[in-house]
Amino acid sequence: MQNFPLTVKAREDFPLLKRKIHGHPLAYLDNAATTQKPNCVIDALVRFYENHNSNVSRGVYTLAEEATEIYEEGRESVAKFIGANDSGKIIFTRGTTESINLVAAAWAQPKLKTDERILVTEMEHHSNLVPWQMVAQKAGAELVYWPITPETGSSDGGRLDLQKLDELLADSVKRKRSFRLLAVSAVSNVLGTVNPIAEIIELAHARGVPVLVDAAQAVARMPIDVSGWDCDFLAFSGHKIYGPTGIGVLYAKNERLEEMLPFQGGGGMIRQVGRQTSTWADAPQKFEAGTPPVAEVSGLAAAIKYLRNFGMQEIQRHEYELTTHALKRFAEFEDLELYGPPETIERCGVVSFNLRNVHPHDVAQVLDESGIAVRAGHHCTQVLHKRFGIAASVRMSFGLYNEIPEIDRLFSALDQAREIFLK
Amino acid sequence: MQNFPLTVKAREDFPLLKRKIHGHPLAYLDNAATTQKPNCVIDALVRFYENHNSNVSRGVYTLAEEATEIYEEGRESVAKFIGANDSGKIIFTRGTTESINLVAAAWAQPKLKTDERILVTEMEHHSNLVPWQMVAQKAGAELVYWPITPETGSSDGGRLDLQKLDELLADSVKRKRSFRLLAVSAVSNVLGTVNPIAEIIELAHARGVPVLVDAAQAVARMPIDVSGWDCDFLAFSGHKIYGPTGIGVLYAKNERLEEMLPFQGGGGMIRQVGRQTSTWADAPQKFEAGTPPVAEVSGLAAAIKYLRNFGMQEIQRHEYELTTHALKRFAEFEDLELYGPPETIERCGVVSFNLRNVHPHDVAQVLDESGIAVRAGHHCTQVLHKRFGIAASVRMSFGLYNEIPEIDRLFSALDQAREIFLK
Amino acid sequence: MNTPTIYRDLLLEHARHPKNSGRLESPDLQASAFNPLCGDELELTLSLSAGTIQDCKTQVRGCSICQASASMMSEMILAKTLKDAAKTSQIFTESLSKEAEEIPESLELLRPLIALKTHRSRIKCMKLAWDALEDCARQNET
Amino acid sequence: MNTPTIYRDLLLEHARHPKNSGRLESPDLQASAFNPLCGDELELTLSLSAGTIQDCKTQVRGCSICQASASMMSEMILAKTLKDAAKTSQIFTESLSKEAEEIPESLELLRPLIALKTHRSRIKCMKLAWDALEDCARQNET
Ligand SMILES: Cc1ncc(COP(=O)(O)O)c(C=O)c1O
Ligand SMILES: Cc1ncc(COP(=O)(O)O)c(C=O)c1O
Repeated sequence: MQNFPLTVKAREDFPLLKRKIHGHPLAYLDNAATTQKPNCVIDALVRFYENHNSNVSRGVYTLAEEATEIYEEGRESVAKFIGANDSGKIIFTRGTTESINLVAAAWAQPKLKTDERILVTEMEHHSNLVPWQMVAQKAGAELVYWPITPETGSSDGGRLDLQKLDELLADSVKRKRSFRLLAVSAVSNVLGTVNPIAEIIELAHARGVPVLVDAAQAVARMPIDVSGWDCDFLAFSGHKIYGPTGIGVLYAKNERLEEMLPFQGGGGMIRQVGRQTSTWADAPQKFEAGTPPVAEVSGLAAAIKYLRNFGMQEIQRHEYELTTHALKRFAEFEDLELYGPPETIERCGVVSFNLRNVHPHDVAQVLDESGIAVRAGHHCTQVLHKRFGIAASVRMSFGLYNEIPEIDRLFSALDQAREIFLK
Repeated sequence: MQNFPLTVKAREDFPLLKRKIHGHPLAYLDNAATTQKPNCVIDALVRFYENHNSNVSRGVYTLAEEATEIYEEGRESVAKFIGANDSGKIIFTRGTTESINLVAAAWAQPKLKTDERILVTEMEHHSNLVPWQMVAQKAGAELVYWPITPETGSSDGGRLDLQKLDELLADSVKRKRSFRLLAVSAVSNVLGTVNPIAEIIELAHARGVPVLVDAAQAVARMPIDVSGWDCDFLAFSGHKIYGPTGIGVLYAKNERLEEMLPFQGGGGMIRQVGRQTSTWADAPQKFEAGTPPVAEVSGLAAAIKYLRNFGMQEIQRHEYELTTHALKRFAEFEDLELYGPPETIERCGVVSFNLRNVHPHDVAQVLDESGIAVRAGHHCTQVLHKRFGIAASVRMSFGLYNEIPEIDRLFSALDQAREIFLK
Repeated sequence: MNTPTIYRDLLLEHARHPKNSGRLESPDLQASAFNPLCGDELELTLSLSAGTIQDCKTQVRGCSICQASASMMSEMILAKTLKDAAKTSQIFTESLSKEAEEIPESLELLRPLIALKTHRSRIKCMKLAWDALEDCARQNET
Repeated sequence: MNTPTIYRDLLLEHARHPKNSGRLESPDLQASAFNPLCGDELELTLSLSAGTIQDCKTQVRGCSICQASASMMSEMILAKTLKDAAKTSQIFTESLSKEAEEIPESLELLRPLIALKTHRSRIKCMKLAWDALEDCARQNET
């Protein structure tokens, strides 16, 4: 059994991991849904509310200046974390879902023409599908799916094939039905597939197609470099990177920011309000109507600082080893169906499977009885699940505090599921 | 000097009130912008993150069930607090601003016709104006303003006149240009005016006009009864009722809920997702795309419990006495311009003014030097300020922890402003 | 499942060997139910005679609880009037509420399910078949 | 304002008796600036001769800091080239950043303003006049 210095140190920082579930120590393996919070994040929230709480930007008194400072420093720390050269490109939202809806409403909707299309992949989360369906429907346009590679369980299953993308792009040029946008996730929340974002963006840009990167799963798992990638939009959630709920980020590059109409109307996003019409503040304020989630931003900044202390490379390596171990264990069992690439090199942190002839709900409930928290369901990817011919699956997903023995506990507990449901 | 048992007890509960600002005890008089948080609210957040943190609705394991329970119990406590008979009518949003934008996008936009209009008042916050401007513009429709009563400083200034409303409604029937909606605040965030919501709704409904109530300022200051009022929509923010940032509420009655299209697309709001089209979950989930702010909901529920312990009537009485005292003090000074009704009976908790020939910024900064936090600016009501012929004003606004001596300190500190800027 | 073994065995027995599983060839009423959280699906087909349920079958793609519930339901509603069956469904729903303490006598057969009600996430699984039943009852009214 | 009294007095003097206040009758360039946070407005009018600022006036509706800044600016930029004036504006902006420690010699006159930079909420007040100046410089380039 390997030893993970990172984990041993990290576990102490997360109060929730001390919980016992049905008498067992909690093995929290649902990090793709949401991550636990280290003490420093919780403390940041408490510190904000106990010392600096006030509304931002609009007050000249001391507290208001402190709160504004905390808010804008949070913006800067996000910018640095994802490689943006200017915090003015960072828009705070409620989460990945709202970030994507913002792009859909403020940028795609006003631009989309009936003869244009939106390119998505079969592995997208509903939050990176449904907004585009809604936009396309209003414009009378349609979605085109970049399919995943076919053979499930074989060595090239569940990935995105760059050559296929090139064909789709070339075909769209030939048919003069251009893509308004390619919306693609950096890491699949079901398959764990790590998509080659840099190459994808390069191909898309070569044909003039802007790219939105859904980085909800990637940001906690690998270094992000929006400038190096030259991506047009990137979205993620605070609660999936060890930060609080209620906060998300949209990065947009300058050209796109300039093209975006306002999103929601209200306080903070205006310049001058007349009786019938108004003018707008500059970005990013233009897209942040209403009182912003200042406490949540302070918590997000604390989470980012925490992650930077470990180093994203270190965390990536850690999850890589956990994933490798999990995949190795899967090879031992004939009755487990694994989805997504079986090679660790192309995936990270997320592994979905089914125990043949046992419903994922039943599996998850039996695992819970042993204190193991995994998710059962379609994980907000019905299109992907239909593609595999299944309705649901069991998903384990790792965080920086997980350990190999937790994964082994899961495989042991699967025996109990077999015992109960297949005996 | 009166004695406020409520305040004396309450002050202990708010850690931030112990802060010193420039060597003085903090007199926090910017409660209309945001309120401070009692320990029980901060504790609720900590407790959630330390013990129950997990994503809601989609997990069958213990933690996920606990989080879902906390989330749905929060919905129930909000429903009870505002007199809704069914928690299914409570939609969680990011704040008042998002709640209003939700109604604008999901209900008003699809319905609004060019020959219809939207009725607003001159005292609305930008968050209850700009969304309607945006909706109206897209539809080629227009806003109509229900003016406030004219004489500033006189006994009938800064109120809404029911007879005028009746005229506007009758005129719209005569001209066959119906109002799609009346959007009105329950309490003005600048004038403190308490609007006669029950009567307003009755008049509007008599002409078939639905009413949206912006209760951002009202909810922390008086009992709310959406069922008794029969209002169509009601919006408010957690952070203005002693709860956390990042959480807000939209109440909608059944008829309206049924008319509403989805708002944002994504996880949690769907029923079935196909490749080109999807179907939607029932309300309220239909309007809550993405991971919800579960921690924030637990904090909001704690705030509501805290308020119910005092009793909203008690809090209302308390703010009434503070307001009465402030208005009495204003009468002593010739160089202070007061905006809004000078009678306490029609206003609560919020008092805006100017020190003649001194800019509000300068006044607020001098007050800050004495530890007094007030707001200077247009308070997101440029239309109202233009109506008064001013660009900005100074605003003091009360919370349940404020005391009469704090108000007196403000009036003393105004002498310093006079000394510096008018000597 | 944290419930006494006897209940669990009862449920598993139903799940493994569901009663009245499948589809009626020419049903008088039919309804589907869908659980958006996990994608589970269920189809209920009924034949009626003078308001009484003559025959019924359920086709289930779901977890053991969902299957067991459908199987138990089919046993309980046969030979009942559709109205009475729908009423049973409502009583079942009430008995699943957090506040409910006693299990009504008429629901004795469902005790193994109701015992699981503390698992709030599984309520929808238990109710899927009954949702379809209530849908049939509504169809019959109009 | 928590700054040594001598600075404060200097600022107040400018605010009370602003230099070059008003509007030029037929300016070569003009620009307005607006602070959306408080509704303050400022209009700058300039006359140029061979790129050099011959005359300038500011019309201000704003707080004491905004007025003082406009007044000080008007004194500093007179007889400078518009280009140099815009450069001064940029140096001023840099000296207002949180990190900046030293005040450049060329900005000595603005020391009372820069001393207030810890009040981050007032930065926009200080910069309003200079924003209008930079706007004029941009107009002149195109
Ligand atoms: C009357 C009124 N409406 C709406 C709002 C907007 O609330 P929020 O900024 O929390 O969305 C406020 C406060 O800012 C307000 O006072
Ligand atoms: C890949 C991916 N995209 C989008 C989302 C949506 O994120 P949120 O629910 O925080 O808005 C998630 C997680 O739920 C995800 O895994």
